[in-house]
Amino acid sequence: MKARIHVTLKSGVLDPQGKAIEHALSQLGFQGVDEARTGKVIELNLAESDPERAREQVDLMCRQLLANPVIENYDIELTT
Amino acid sequence: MKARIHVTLKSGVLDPQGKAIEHALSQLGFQGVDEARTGKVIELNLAESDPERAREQVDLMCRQLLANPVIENYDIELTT
Amino acid sequence: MKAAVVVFPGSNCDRDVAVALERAMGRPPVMVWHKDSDFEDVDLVVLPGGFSYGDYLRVGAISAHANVMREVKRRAGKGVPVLGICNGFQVLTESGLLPGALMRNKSLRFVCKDVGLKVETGQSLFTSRYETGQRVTFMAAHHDGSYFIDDAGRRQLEDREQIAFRYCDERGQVTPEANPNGSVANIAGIFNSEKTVLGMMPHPERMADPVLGGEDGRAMFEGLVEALS
Amino acid sequence: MTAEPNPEITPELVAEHGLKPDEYARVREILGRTPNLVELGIFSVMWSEHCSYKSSKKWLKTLPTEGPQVIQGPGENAGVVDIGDGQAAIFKMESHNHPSFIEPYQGAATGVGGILRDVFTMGARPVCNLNALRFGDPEHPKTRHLLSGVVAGIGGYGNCVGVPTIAGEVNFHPAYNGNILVNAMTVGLAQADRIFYAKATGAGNPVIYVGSKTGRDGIHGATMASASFEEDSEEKRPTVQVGDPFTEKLLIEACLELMETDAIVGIQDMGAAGLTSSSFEMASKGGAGVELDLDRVPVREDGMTAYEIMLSESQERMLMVLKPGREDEARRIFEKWDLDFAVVGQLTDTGRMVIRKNGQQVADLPIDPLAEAAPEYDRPWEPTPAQPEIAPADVPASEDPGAALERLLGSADLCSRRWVWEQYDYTVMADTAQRPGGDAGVVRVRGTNKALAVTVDCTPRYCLNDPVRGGMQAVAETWRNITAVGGRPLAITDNMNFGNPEKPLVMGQFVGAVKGMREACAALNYPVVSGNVSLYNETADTAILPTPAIGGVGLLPDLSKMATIAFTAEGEAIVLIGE
Ligand SMILES: Nc1ncnc2c1ncn2[C@@H]1O[C@H](COP(=O)(O)OP(=O)(O)O)[C@@H](O)[C@H]1O
Repeated sequence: MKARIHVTLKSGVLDPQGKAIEHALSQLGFQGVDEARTGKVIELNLAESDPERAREQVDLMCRQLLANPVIENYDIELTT
Repeated sequence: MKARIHVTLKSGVLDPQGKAIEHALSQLGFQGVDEARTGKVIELNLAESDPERAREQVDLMCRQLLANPVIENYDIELTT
Repeated sequence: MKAAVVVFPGSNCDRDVAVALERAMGRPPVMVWHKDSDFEDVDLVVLPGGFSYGDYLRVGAISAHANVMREVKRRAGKGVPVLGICNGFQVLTESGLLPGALMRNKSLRFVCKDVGLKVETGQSLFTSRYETGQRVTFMAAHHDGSYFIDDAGRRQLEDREQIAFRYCDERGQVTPEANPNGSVANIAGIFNSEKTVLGMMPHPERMADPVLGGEDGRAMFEGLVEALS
Repeated sequence: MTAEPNPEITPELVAEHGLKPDEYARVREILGRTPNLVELGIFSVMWSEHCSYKSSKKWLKTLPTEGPQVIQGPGENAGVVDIGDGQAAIFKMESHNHPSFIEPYQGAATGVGGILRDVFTMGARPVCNLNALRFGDPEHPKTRHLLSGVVAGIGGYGNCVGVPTIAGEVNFHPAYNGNILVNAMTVGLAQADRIFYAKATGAGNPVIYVGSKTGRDGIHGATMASASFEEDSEEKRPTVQVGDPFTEKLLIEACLELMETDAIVGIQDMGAAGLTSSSFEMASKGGAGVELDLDRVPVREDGMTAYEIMLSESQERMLMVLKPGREDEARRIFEKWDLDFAVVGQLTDTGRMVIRKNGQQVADLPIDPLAEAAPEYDRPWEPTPAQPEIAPADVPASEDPGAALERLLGSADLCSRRWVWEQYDYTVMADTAQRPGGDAGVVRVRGTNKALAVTVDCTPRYCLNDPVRGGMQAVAETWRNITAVGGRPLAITDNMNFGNPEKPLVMGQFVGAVKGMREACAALNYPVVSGNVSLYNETADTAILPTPAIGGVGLLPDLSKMATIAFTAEGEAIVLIGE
């Protein structure tokens, strides 16, 4: 199975990178863009083929390592 | 409209970050994980409400700023 | 006094802090490899600056799970003092020994410069050689030094006097302009509630020798030696 | 198992590999047959301008390279000078111009990585970095992006590795609009009797690969660095390499740890043209033959061909020859640092490079004709026409000197570089005695009262007007900057950045600059111990300004006598020295 994990900043946490992108886009002449937010995506190949167990495993990875609960949220997509 | 852009490294391009994640997961005792790849996700709010024009606009943003075509691929998801 | 400096893959201020410690202690600290799960008894554990694991994923995140950190946490729990500088501070927040998180500088750029710090309390093992309210100059050199904590957490830090240093200007004023990285409330360093663990972004070890442009950092190491000998 | 592609070697394929028809004729003569694709690829990188210095060699040979202080002059990975007390300073400068234009962050970052490897390969711990940067017109739409990417890349790599970046220079000129220059320099320290060379000797000795795995990175990068940009090159966009400074840091520590034993016979980093140039150069220097088994090379991707493995420019890799029986000792060190380690071959006494893949022989080449008998050209050149002298009296006096001063100080060429150097960690290692912002950077030699003074300088507009005097001036400026902090200048490294050498006027600029450098070095007893040449810096027929960047290194025997930039306190006397 493949897992795709999105790690995004919690709302309320400052995202300077998002701000910089907004600014740069407007400098480039793109109008009407706002609320740019940035995050990470992590893709993994899993040996596990059972979706339920895979999700549990990836959830644990996120809680232990891949996301920092103080500042980040995550969501997991699984595909085969 | 909202746009969600995934920017990932082209296949074959070294992903030191992915390598480190793979290594760390195995140190933590997660077995059967490989090919960890990392990327960025950028979310934008667009004033544009026509999906076709929005996609064109975001595509241009990606080519001009958000992705580096030398080493990165991108894909665009639009939602309302 | 005996001290240990933990070496993670990618640590790069381990030698620098060892030199500063040796000058203060009169003998070199033990260097502990990140894969070790145990090390000899010491009076102080130092997590040095650098880019452990390349700062990949999140700064300090991968190192927080190193073998040696289990032991560091155990000892911190027993009251053994721990000092984390720069990347060491990041490892401390990631491993839960200190609250909050360190994020990308607001400028998005690496910043290397002298920074003024206001000593928020002289009442700790680490700051006993400074007066409360004193202004000192240390060196900041980081890409991810923006300290984040939510409002409730910040109030708690303030109420329990856990803030060790704040960025300040020439006159000792804590102003937005003096904040080099966007840290909440100009926070540059914090203690745990017992004040036995200190994490700070600026480098005292780079200001421990007149040749390097200042000596304000030396007092921290000398104070530690005095308190722990 | 992928079969090795075996296309017919057509004139087009030969041209694509950057070999001229007469050069290809020479290939056939050396081999006595038609090369296969792997062999053609090897010839093409070994004989590229980048690796062979074919246009510049004749002139570089005229530079003074000797002196009592010189332990190793040009020809090794870096130059080595004696700094007394059994210690040596090891340094070199290198360009990463084309890659930085295409991908500023990664191009500049991998430039720093490459020059660091050149220095620690020789047994030195790197102690400081410098960089000389040229960008186009500040108003050009690309300049901002290129400048910020390059500076972030230099910092991103050097800061992570933990080597302070303590000096450099930045210029702007429209001639660099399509060809920026990114020249990086590293200085390291070693024990004078513990220096390692890129010399492979001893038939039967194992050949070792360490560092990162090999991927399909920058295949053909070395030939790319030797071809002018076409207008459409942004469309073609060759692959650029991504640097991994974290692995480099581990590689430095692991190599220095192994160097404390006596297990190493020879060592060389895999720079441009990776495994090809490192193996050929080492073998050629030691007069050895080599057998390589590519199945043992650690690879990052499936199905890599011999051609790809030999030409890959993946970063953070080294090749070593060990004494027999020392493999396990070395392996333990590299595994401790989580690096790849593989025995990939052995030395022979045949003088040939024999390469196997999937159990089959895929190349068999004589080493010396390739490495040493590479083509060498005496390109036609024309001296730069003399420019009219401007008499000071003909320049109208400024109406408002105050306003003129303000304009000067605010100009891109003279304004403060703080924005640049604050992105570099200039105090890591806790030995920086003089930070950026002065005449030269100064680092203490750890554990002593000595220090090294370092600087890079060049004023390209002088070189454009008069390459001879421009070359002289660049050398003299480094001398002055070192002297100004109290150092005794020891030697220089250079980075010769020019346009297309096949144009006689451009070649004339190169020849002129070398002549000027030669005279200045001779007059000052200030030899050249290492250097690098970057030619073909042209886009659509516009060449860059001739830019012979000079990196100088000097010694302060007593750090307490260091001088800093003037005017620090009220009441100080002001003295003007010189004409
Ligand atoms: N790219 C750079 N990296 C590091 N330091 C730099 C860089 N560019 C300029 N500097 C520093 O800024 C100062 C001023 O540079 P420059 O104007 O070239 O000096 P000068 O002309 O006096 O030699 C010097 O100390 C120099 O080392």
